[in-house]
Amino acid sequence: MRNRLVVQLVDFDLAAEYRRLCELDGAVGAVVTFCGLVRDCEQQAPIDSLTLQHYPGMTEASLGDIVASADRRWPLHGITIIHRVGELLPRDQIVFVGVASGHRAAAFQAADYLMDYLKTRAMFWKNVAHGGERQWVDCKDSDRQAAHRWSQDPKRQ
Amino acid sequence: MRNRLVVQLVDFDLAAEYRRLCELDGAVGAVVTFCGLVRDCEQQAPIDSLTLQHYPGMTEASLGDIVASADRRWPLHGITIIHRVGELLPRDQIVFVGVASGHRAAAFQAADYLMDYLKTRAMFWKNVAHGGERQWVDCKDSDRQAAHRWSQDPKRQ
Amino acid sequence: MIKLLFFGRLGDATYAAPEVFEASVGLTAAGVRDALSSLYPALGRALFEPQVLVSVDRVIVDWQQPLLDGCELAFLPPVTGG
Amino acid sequence: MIKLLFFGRLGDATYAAPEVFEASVGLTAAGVRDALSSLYPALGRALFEPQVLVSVDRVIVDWQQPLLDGCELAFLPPVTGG
Repeated sequence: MRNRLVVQLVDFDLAAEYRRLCELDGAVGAVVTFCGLVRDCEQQAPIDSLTLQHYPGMTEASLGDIVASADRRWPLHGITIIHRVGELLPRDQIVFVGVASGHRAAAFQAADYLMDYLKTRAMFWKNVAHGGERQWVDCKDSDRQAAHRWSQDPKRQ
Repeated sequence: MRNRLVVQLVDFDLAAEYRRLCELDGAVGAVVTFCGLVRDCEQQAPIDSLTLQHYPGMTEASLGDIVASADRRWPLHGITIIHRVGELLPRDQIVFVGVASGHRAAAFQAADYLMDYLKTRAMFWKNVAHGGERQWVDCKDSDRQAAHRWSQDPKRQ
Repeated sequence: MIKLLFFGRLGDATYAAPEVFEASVGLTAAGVRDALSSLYPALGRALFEPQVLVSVDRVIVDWQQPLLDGCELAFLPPVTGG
Repeated sequence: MIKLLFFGRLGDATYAAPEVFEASVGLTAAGVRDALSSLYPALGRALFEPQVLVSVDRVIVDWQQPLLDGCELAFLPPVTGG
């Protein structure tokens, strides 16, 4: 199983995920991991918790599409995406993206690409609780612009 | 201690390094790690081992310069660079770069930048043993070009 | 019947959106949105925001997509995962 | 005396490079390279490759850098770390 895509309530273990990617092939020379964490403040206000909603079934399909497009674009040995849902506390891990490749450029670019697409296309919605109030997080223009990079310049090295 | 720079003979533990970066600050929202591994083949020939030489004292100074320049360039909570020296076997870990930031763009870019500079400026030389013969690894044009990106476009996002 | 799903802020209890919608010949996703806007004006304003996407049976579609009885119609505000 | 260091392929035993060089007034890094080239032609060819850098006391310098007695002069082929 080269690629591993999971949406789960429970936490994940970076070390175990990294080990899986390293062991996929003796030709793996570069492993890039990204972990997203719940920050303790948003816009200077301390947060109580972050709740992630998703669209079961559709989320997994969108992750499959994202991973397939990264696999077409770069020579990769394996990809892992783990996205948590449910209620998370400050400093909890939210998302893991790991990419194993022969060389570093492909691993960095694919991980960056996967995160941009997770931010803008995968079916997740964040709701933040601050001092008893709950608020849906707005999507950021910077995320849309970041994702747009990949359609503008397919040969970016 | 926000930044951690080490040249060592012994192996490193990705999980412990990741934990240190996560715990630096409650405002850390993104941690990117890069690990370089010894591939089992180079140019289709199986390798026996890879030996890394460095210039003690000068290497550490160059790592300090590289990290200081990344810190000036992006808003980061912490950087770790661990580079091994001595004789390594296929699948051994060679190098770790970890970056903690509030947001993912800075973490990805800084990690990519640090690796480019480690490849082209830090005082390390690789010698590969194939079937009883030893050979110094040639530096790659692709590495020089990759490092050049950062001087051409200082405002790259 | 068509099953309705509202994600993110569109699913907030304040909108009190219905869970199903009666199927009819020639009905489209846009038609459901129009009907919901008449019955629930606040929800309607949120559904008409330009970034809201619509999916049928978990595939994003055009608003003019005809709807078959028994399908699952979901209204999707801009995502904020990762 | 000036301490000489040769890294990477420049340090290969085949070149049999010396470990020290006598200091003299007005001596530069380029002067040491020229003298080594006369004594050790194969090493000299390697030292004259355009990508070879030179450092004095662990700081990369220009080949015209004057050398003080007791300094550490290192010849650095292109690095290949990471």
